[in-house]
Parts: sequence; structure tokens; C-alpha cells
Amino acid sequence: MELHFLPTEEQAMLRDSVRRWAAGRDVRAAGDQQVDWAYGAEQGWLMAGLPEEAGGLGGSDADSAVIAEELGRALVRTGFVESGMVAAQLLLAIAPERAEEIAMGGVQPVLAHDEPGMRACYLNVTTRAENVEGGWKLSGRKSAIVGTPTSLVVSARMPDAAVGLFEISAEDAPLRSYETFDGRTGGELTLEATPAELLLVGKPAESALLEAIDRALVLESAEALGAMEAAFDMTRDYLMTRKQYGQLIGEFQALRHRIADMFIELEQARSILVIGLGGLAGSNPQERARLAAATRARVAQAGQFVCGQAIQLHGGIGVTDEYPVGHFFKRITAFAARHGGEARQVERFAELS
Amino acid sequence: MELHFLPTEEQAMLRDSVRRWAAGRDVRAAGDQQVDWAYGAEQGWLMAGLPEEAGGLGGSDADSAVIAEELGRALVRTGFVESGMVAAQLLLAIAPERAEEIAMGGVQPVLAHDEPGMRACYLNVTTRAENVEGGWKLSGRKSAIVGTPTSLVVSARMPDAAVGLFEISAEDAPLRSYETFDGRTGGELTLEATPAELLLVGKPAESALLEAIDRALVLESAEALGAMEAAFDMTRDYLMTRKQYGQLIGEFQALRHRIADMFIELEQARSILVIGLGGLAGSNPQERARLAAATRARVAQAGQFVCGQAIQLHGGIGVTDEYPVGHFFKRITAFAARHGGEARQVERFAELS
Amino acid sequence: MGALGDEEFRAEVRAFIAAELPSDMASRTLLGYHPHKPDVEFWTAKLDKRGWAALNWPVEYGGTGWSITKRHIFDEECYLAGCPAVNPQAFHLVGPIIYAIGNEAQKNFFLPKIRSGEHFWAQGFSEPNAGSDLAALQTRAVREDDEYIVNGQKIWTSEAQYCDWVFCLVRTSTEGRKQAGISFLLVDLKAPGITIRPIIGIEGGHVLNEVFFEDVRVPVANRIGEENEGWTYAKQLLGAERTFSAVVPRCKGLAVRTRAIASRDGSKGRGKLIDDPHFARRLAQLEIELMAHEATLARVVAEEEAGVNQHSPTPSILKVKGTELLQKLGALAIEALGDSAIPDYPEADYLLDPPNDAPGAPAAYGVVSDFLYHRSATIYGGANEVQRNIIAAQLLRA
Amino acid sequence: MGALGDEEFRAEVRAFIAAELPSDMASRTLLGYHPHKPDVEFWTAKLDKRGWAALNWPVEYGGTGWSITKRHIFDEECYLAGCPAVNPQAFHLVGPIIYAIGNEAQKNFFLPKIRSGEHFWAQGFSEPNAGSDLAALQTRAVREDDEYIVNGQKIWTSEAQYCDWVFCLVRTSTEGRKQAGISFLLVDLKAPGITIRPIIGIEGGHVLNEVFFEDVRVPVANRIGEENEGWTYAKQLLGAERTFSAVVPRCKGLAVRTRAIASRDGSKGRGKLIDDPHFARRLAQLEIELMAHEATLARVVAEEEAGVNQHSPTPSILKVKGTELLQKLGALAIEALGDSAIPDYPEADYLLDPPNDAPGAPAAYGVVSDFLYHRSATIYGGANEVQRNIIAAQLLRA
Repeated sequence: MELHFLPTEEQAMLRDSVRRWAAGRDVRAAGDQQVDWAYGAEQGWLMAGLPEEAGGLGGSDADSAVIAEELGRALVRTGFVESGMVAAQLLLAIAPERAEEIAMGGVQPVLAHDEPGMRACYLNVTTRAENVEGGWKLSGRKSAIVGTPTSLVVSARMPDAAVGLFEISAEDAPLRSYETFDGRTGGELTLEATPAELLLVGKPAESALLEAIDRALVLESAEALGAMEAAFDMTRDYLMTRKQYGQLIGEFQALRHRIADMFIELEQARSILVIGLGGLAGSNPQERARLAAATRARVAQAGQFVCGQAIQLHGGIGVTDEYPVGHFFKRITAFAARHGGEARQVERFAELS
Repeated sequence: MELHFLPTEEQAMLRDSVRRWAAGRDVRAAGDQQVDWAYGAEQGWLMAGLPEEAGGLGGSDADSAVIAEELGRALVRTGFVESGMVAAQLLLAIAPERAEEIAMGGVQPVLAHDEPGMRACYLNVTTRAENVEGGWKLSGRKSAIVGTPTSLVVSARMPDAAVGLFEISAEDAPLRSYETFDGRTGGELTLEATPAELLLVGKPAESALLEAIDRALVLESAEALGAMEAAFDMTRDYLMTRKQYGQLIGEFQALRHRIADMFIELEQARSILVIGLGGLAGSNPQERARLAAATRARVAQAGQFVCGQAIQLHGGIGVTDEYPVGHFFKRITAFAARHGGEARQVERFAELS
Repeated sequence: MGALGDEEFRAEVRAFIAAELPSDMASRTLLGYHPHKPDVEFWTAKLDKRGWAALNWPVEYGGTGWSITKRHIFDEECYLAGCPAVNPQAFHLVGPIIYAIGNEAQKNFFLPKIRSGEHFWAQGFSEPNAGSDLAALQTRAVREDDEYIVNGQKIWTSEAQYCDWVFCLVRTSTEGRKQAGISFLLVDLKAPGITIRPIIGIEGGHVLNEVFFEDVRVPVANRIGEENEGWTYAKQLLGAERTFSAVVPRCKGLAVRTRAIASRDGSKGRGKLIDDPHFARRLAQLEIELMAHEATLARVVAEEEAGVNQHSPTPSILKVKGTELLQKLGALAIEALGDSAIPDYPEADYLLDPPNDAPGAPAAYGVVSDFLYHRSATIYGGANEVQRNIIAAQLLRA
Repeated sequence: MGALGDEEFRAEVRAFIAAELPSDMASRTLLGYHPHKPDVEFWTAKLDKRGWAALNWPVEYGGTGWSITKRHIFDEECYLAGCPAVNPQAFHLVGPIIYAIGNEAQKNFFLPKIRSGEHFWAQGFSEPNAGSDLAALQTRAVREDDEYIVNGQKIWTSEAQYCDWVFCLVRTSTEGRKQAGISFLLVDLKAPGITIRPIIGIEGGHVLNEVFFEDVRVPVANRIGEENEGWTYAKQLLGAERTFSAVVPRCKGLAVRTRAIASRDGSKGRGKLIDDPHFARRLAQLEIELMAHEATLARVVAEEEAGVNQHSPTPSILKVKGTELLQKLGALAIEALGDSAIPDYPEADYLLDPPNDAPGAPAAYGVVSDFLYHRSATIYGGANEVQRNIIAAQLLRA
């Protein structure tokens, strides 16, 4: 497995351009997700990781990770990773003829795979597909959907127990949207014999699905890394500004050691992301899944520590809605809770070892 | 369940007398175990926890715990707890007619129950008892025996699968003694149709055995508490004596917070011991076992942290054989490794909850 | 675990609660949302009628006169049953200062109104530049005849928006050490010149406030004790409430709730999360830690009643350990919820009239909100770093 | 995980080891006991013959000139196969200082003798009152013509008992800051006036020593660089070896060994400990941490080779994380051993001719000893507290 520890020149440029765009944003608010989406599509963020022949920019998941990290730094709420990088890539692999529409942002797909209590037992799909008069109808419940999709890629169990992937357009989908505690848009889908288009079935569907999940695990980790970097930077600055007892709080050794520990964790997260990306670039699905699980677990652990301590070192101001740092903590808390939690990902790592 | 958070006046006196005796000892060396044993017997340490009618001093396990804590403080290597408080009490319960001999220290029994890999699955006894021509012969392997017993109380599986307790005198026992890494005497017993006297069998044997085990879990925890107190005190003194960078190292905030954390852990250990003793004094065997497991686990966790940090705060001198602090760490390391380790005791607590 | 014994008393408390506490109030409280003022008023009045409102006060001031042990049992039963908590600043902080230091007029006027729930109190200590370093406070009180003219700002003032009075530390002198020159004033929150600005917490709730004082006139009669001696009184107050800051009942409630969350069918694949040995043992580990922590509290209580070991830094230990356990348990509860934790569950909607198609799961209501709110637990009341300083100072004094 | 690629090179190293390393030497090393001098001499000579002894040195001084990546692969293979480690003070510390700062005569005399294993070196930095605060050192060197007369004491001198030379920091001036006035001397350990006193470690082994200097005469020709500039050279030396202090191969070896210990039949009741999900996940957790740590090392190596991000406090991070992981893995290995950990397994008996009725279990040989010895890992080479000071200083400089 080849690993890339240093950003390429193109990635450095890409990073700069996303960072410039995000620099003026208020991290406490979601902003206009439609506007963001259109901008990102125009910039090619949705296609950064795709080969040129598929309408992409000829990059890799590592390029997507650079974008995701910067989006996380700015706490962008729009589902670029979930829709643009994960679901769109899945859809494209299945329906390459739709490349242009997808690349232009004309469709904003999202993967509706999780079910309540699935807890990253990813093949434990209980939503059922029935063939009724030549068409497919799905019944079941899908949870933890992120963003405001125009199209849902839904996994379901076929009559023969194989996995199937279906598409339902958002207007036909009984999607119940809600605000998440970290200020994003979430959704649940309650399917009751809901008509759906079959995209792919059997082993190819399962493979495509598992690859999309591993991509989500890793690229969401990149986003989380960005969020924790921002919380870290903010805390470091605060230690060099805030005074108590007549001195900068950054002069207290206990707080100095804490920021050192935060940095150590941040560096571990940064490093394991390289491993996770190496897995995505590799050709062994089990190894990819194992490394994605490790990445997710380690980044979630580091993130909870870094962002939790970022609040702690800020003191009172850190627990207010008005100050940014708590918003990073909420994003990381939600990140850590999803996909079964870090402990479940450690279990997956052990199972796959 | 009644809990006793404050020492009685008698316990305070008992503590003082043991502490005075131990005060001059070199904690780095085992000392003469025969001399210690004779002294302890004379002082009534073996009988502190027994009612007067059984030849004891009319106290309770809480009194034994006070003695054990002080013995731990001085790192006494003699198996007062294992032999004097646990095995002797077990033997007495079975053979009250031997009270005087036992109370005078004339017999130094030890419980040979553990087997390699038993890991605190206490009823997983594989040593077998066979009835040969009217007498009993045992075959199997017993490990983790502490001290230099004159008599071994051995558990074994009867032909009908019930638990039996047997006695073998030390001269007849194929006991292989060795030095433990914390400077005590350990032993293994390899039984090959070794003749043994049957003491008790079936449910009564099982009950007596389980009670002895819970007593061992709790009173050894008291001993460990004493060891960690001594390591803590030594470290606190060192922080107020040793200078680096022109100031007392106890003036560095990071080290101040560390000693605070050590104290917090020490207090948790001290508190849960009261809970464990409450369990021993109670009448519910399952609750007794549950609380003994919790006590063992929590004290082992606290002890490893406290004694590990005691070395760390001492720096170089802490890792030398010549300085006492490392000897406390070794005792706690051995304590934590026994009885299946703390994680196994947490598992037992969960199983029994 | 009934670590404190006295099962008869416990039964009496249970019976009282069962008879008096409305079930909607109980469920509202158990979900862990911030106190709902009408509930607190209702319950304080009920307690007062029974003579159980001021459980930590001496009998002569209308308190129960109970031992600390009994108070702990009472607190625990109330918490687990979901009784609304009485206004803590009034009962645990200013009340004891008024009866210990206040004059007769102050005792006669304020104490009954606290007991009955007529007066809710806020605490005005922290300022923007006086957090951990509280003595650096700058709100000025200048004496003019029989009044002080107060100018300045307080911050992190819990529940000021529905309190009636605030007790403040104010600077009455700039001479000498910064701890000297501080006085302790009782201020009517309806007085002219006071402006309250809400501070919304990361959980989205409104507990905290900024309180601005612009030429607020406070009668000298509302000063507690001597002028410039306020720091001494405040220290007394901050050290007194060992049991309150140990958050034992809250942690126990959360452990029980976490176990329930993890015991739902299908909480892990087709099984239950609680049957995952790794999860079960991590929860058991916290239960053991909680057991040791509770026993520490009980031991401190016993020592306090016996008057021994008074110089041990145990109040700080109880605060550090309790708040850190609370945060660990909260994180485990969220892990147990998994995806169900993600929706934002706004208080009013879900509690009073949850919609039929509500997303998420009722098991999750209030868990994340409570977790987020309690990030502050290791910060307020003397940040845990300050508590560790205190512990070390006591351990390392020559 | 072959995080560093270059599988061809890895195969070449493996083949070399397979051909040259005697199996008894390998098993002795793998058990984790302290280095056995004849083994180290044998293996250093083998490596030197192949040109692989000084892997971190430039080619012109007889080194391999390998990239840091290659060195890391080589180290890892050697460690996992049980090759004895070459004398680290010679190859990693004084060697690079000699070729970077030393004069031609020093290079010509010392470097070949290091490569061949003829000279083993000890490090004479710490003193009883100069530990973390190294610059407080007091061993004096007074110049007399073309010699220095050295008096004083060094402590924690690893392996001095079988070393030939020691490189020392000594005070040659008491003027100015304490960091000024320090010189860097190379001292023959057989010189008259040197006394070596063993310090036995808590694991029972003899690695550490005190070294006393009484009127020891050292030729001025054996001074490295300029007089009073020794602190600068020493800092260079302490910062240089990023990879060495990360202890990645050692941690990997220990993780593998822990898994093997937990996979023994009957290691938990009638089953295997590794099948206990709680144990398995705690080991997996450490494996994941190790993976992230190793990737950090690889990233630092890559950054170093590319000359970017040079001011990041990564050497300290690698030291802190590596040594703490090593201790955590050691504790888990002991937990996996359970009762088998308890016997004291003396080195010679068990390695060379274990008795038939040996107590305990061969799986345990050396595990506890290694664990106890490595309590020092978070202390030596700049205690982890000092490393955190360094990290913070770099992060918080304005």
C-alpha cells in the first residue's frame, strides 16, 4: 500500500482556494446551503476525486479529503462529503451516463442506508424490496440522512435476500427533515411500499455500497480533522490572549501541557487519515474497510478530546452559543455518535484484522 | 448493608501498633518471614477478624483490613493476609477444633485454588479427586500460591463433579517454590495422584471457598491500599525536597496537578475498600462477590496509577532497586496481575450485577 | 446501593414524593432539561408545607436540621424520582450566608421567602475579567449616605432571567490586596439600572445571563456583614457545599438511563448493545467509579459529622471526580444512542406535545442537551484546574 | 503494515538476517532482556562487514547513506527478527557529533572503531543534581597545559560497565548563563581516576551506573569543537534522533507478543483471552494507536526528507507517544499473562538452560522485566514532562 504523507502542489493550491472561500464564513451558522452547493459544484469540489473520463478533475480521494478538511475547518453544514463525494460517486459508478448532471451539481444525491440501531453492522439491512406489477416498492425505515437531497440512493433487501440499491427522487420520498444538534439538516425516511427505481443488485451492489461507506468513514474523518484543527488554533490563540491572575493563561504549565496533549492527538488524527486514504486507494476491500474503521475510530477519539479540551481551556465563554468553539465540539460529538460510535469501529477493526 | 466509614478507637490503636512494629523495616527486603509470622501470631493478627469463641479477638474483617493496610505500607512479604487471614479462617470454619493451633500460628495454611489460566473463573476447577482404596488422591496443577505454607488447602473436582476441599501437609506436597518479581515467595503445585485429606465437599465447600476468595480479594486490596499510601507519601515528600531549575519540583503546576490526581485515586481506593468490607460483613453471597470484585478492580486501577506516577515524579532515582518507590510499584503490579486482572474483575462485577 | 442506611427514612421520602409529585413534572425533570420555573415553584411550596424545603438549614431558621446523611438520602430520592430541584443559589448558597452572617432583619425578611419559593436568587460573582481569578472583580459600589451606588457587570449569572434577587461581590475599596475591599451585597433584580442580557448555551438553552449595573442604588441595610469583608463570606460559601458539587444523584440517574438506552431491542444490529461485552464492561467500569465516588462522599459526610479529617481537600476531590464522571457517563449515553442522538430535540415540542412523526427516539430526549450543558460542569464553581490547584496546595503545604 | 513501501529492500534485509543471525541470539533478544555484550559485538561485526553498521551515517564516514525511510525499514526488520541492537550511544549519539563537529584526527580514530564494534560508548550527561535541568551540571574540567583535569560525578550512565569510552558534558567555565561554560569531552573509561558503580534497576538488571571522576586527565585533543560550546553540540545531538525515540519497532513487537500471549489455549478459563471481546478491543485500540503513531513517524520522516515543516515539535511528540504506548502495551501483556507473570524469571537460568520444573510459563519470560525496565522510558532522554514543555513552547511562541 502506498501512502502519501505530503500534499502535492495541486492539493496545496486546492486547499488554499477552499480556505479563501471559507475564510469569511460565520462558523456558528449554516449559511445558505443552496448557494454553497452551487458554488462547490462550480469549483469542481464534487468531482475532485473522479477521473477525468468520468467528468471529474482527475484527482483522488486524497484531493477530496483536502477539500473536506477545509470544509470542516469552516464548519460548512452543506453535505458536500455525504452528497458530493460519497453518494454522487456511488451513483456515477452505477450510472456513468449521468456524469454531467451530477458533476454540475444538478442532482444532489444522498445515501439512505443507515437504519435505527444498525450501529455500523452495515449488512444488517432490514428494509425490504418487493416486486409489485413489474415495479419495485420499498418498506422500512432509514435514518441519519444528511442534507437536503434531490435524490435518495436507498439500500434494501431483495426478495432473495441479496442487497439491492434503489433510487427514489426526493419529491416522491416520505422524508422527514429535522435540524440536527450540530446545526445541520438531518432526515428519516419511513418507507411504506414506496415506489423506487432499481439501480444495482447482488454482489456488485454490495461492493459499491461498502466502498461508499468506507469513503464516507474516511472523508467525514477528514472533515472532522478540519474542525478539530480550527478548535485547536482558536484555543492556542486564546491561551496567548486571555489573562487571569495577572498573567496569560498560556503561561500556566498545566494548561501548556494540555495544549501539548491536544496537539499530540491532532497529529495522530492527521496521520491516520493518510492511512485511511491509502486504504481507499488500494485494491483490497477488506483492508480498505479495516483501515477506514481505524481512521474513523482514532479521529473520533482525538476529536472528542481536542474539542472537549478546547471548551475547557476557554472556560465560561466556551460553553456559549455565541462563541465559535462549542460549535466545533457539537460537530465532533455528532461525528463521533454516527456510524455506531468509535467503540464499534474499533470492534470492526478487530473483526477485520 | 451497613458501612463503616470511620475507624473505631480499637482499630486506631491496632493501626498504631502495627505501624510502630513496621516502622523500622527496610521495605526493599523481605526480612525473616518466620520471625514475622511468629510475631504476628503473638500479636493476634491472625485472629483479629474472628469472634472470641473461635479463639479470635472478637473483631471483624475491618480489623484485619487495618492490619493488612499497615502491612502493605511496610511491604511486608510474609503471607499474613493469604495465610493468616484467608486460609486460616477458611480452615477454622471447617475445623473449629483446631482453633488454638491456628490462632497461635502453629499451622500456616494457604489456599491452593488458582490454576494456570483460571483467570478468576473461580469455579473452573480442573484438578481431579479420585477415591483410591478409601483414601483421596488429587491430580492437577495449582498456581499462584503465596508464602511458605505448612499446610495446603486444595480445591478439586470430586468424581460427581462437586467441589471438594482437601488438605495436604507441606511436606507431602510437591510444591515448587520460586521468588516472585515483587520479592515474595510463590509456589506451584503439580499433583499427580497425591494423597490428600478431605475437609469438606459439595455446596458447603463451594460456599466456604467463595467466601475465602472474596475475603482474599478485599483484604489483599487493603494491603495494596497501604502500599499505594506509602508510595504517595514518599512522592509528596520528594516534591517538597527535590530541586530542579532552581526551584522545588513541587512548585511546577503540572506536577502539582499530578499529585492531586494521585490523591484523588488514592481516596477512591480508600472509599471502595469500605464498600468491599461492607459486602464481607453482609449476608448476601452474590452481593459480597459483586462488591469484592468492584473493590479489587478499583484498587488495582488506582494502585497502578498512583505507584506508576510515584516512579515518574521521582525521575531516574525511581527506577532503581536501591530506592524504595519501585518496590511499591512491583507489589502493585503483581497485585493487579493476580485474580485475573482488573478487567476480569470488572467483568465479574458486571456478571454479578 | 443504600450506602447510607436509614431505610425507614428513605421509605418516608418515597411515600411523600409518590403522593405529591405530578407525573408530568417528574418526566419533564427526568429528561434532564433545564428547570421549568412553575414546576420549581410548585414543588418548593409543597416541600415548604411539609417543612422539607430548607433541608440543609438549622431548625431555628425553618430548616429540617437533618444530618448530612439524611439530606443525602433525600436528595438522592428526589433526584431519581424526578422532583424539580429547588433554586440552588437560594437554598445552598445565600440562605446559609444570611443565617450565619446576616443580621436579624435580614434573616426575618429573606429566609421565609426563600423557603416558600417566593424569592428566587441568582449569584453575582464572576465578571468578564474575573473568572478563575475571582478576586480580580471590578464592579464598584460607592457609598452615598445609606445607599451604595453600584456600577459594573456580572456574567455567567444562572437563571437571572427569572430570579428576584441577586447576591453580589462588589468592590468597595481598591486599597490593599485584591481580596480585601470586596463587600457582599443583596440586590433586588427589579431595581432601576439593572439590565439582564441572556447568554444562550451551546445546548441551545437559556440558563446564563449577563447582568449590567448602571447606578443601581442598594440600601446599606442589604449588605451582609462588614464592609470589605465579603471575600471571607464568599469563601465560606464556596467551601460549604461538599455534597452538592459531587453530583452523585445526577450521575446515578444518568447511569441508570444509559443502561436503559443500551437495553433497547435492536440497539446493536438485531441485538442489544448492553449484550456487547465491551460496552457492558465500560458501563460497569463507570458504575464502579461512581460507587467509589459515592462512598467517598459518604465517607466525607461521616468525617464531617464526626468532626475528623477537616483539613483534607475533599470538597475539591468530590467536585473534580463528580463532574468528570458526569461527562464520561454523558458521552457513554450518547454512544448508546448512536444515530438517535443526532436530531436536535427542542424542549417544549417534545415534552408537552410530541408530534406523531417525531424523528429520532424518545429514549434520546434531553440526553445530548444535558451532555452539552454539562461541559460547563468542569468549568463553573471553580474550574477543575483550580480545584486541582487547591488540592495540591493542601497536600504540599510544608 | 508496510507503511513505508520499498518491499524489495525489505526482502533483502530479511534475507541477510536469515542468513547471518544465529537463532539463540535472536531468541535471547526477542525475550526483551538487556543486551548481551558478546551478541552485540558479534552482530555489529557482521553488519560492519556488510557495510550496514552505521546506517544513519553519511557514506563518506562509512555509513549506508540510506534515506530515513530505508533506515526505518531496516530497524523494523532487525527488531522483529531479534537482531541485537548496536550500541546506540555510539551510533546514534556520539558518532554523528564526531563526524559533524569533530576534527579529522577524531574522525579517523573514532569512527572506524565504532563501526567495527571495537569501541562501545557511554553517555555522560546527567548528574545527581542535573536531571531534567541538565544545564545545572557541575562536573568540572580544569585545563592544565594540553590536558583537562576532570572531577565530578555522572549518573544514569547506561552500560558504562562494558563501554570503552564515555562522552561527557563538563563545566569549563562558571561565567555567564549556566548553558555557557560547558564543554564536550571524549573520555577513555579505562583512564586512571574513573570509578564505575553499578545501579541496579527495579527489574533487577544492571544497565545504569554512576561514574566518578577523580583527577582524570583528558587530552585537550579529545575535546569536541570549541571550549564552552558543548551545550550547542549536545542540543543538536538530542534533537536529531527522531526515529530512535519513537520506539515503533519495539511497540510493534510487543503488540505481536501480547496477541500471542492472549491466544494461548486456556488463557481464560477454558477458552482464550483473545476471544474475550473486551480484551480484544483494548488490544485493537492500542494497535490503532500504534498505527497512527507509526504513521506520524513516517510522516515526519517524509517531511524531513522533503525539508518541510521543520519547526513542528514532532520529535517530542514521537517520544511522548511512543514511550506511553510502550508502557500501555506492557501493562496489557502482563494482564494477558495473569498469574504467569508473577514468578521472577532470572535471565541466565531461563534463557540458556531452563530447568525442567520451571514455574510459570515460557510465554512470560522477559515480559515483566521489560515492562519494569521501561518505566524509565518516560523519564530518560528528557522526561515526558520536559517534552511537553518543549511542545508547548513551540506551539505558544508568539
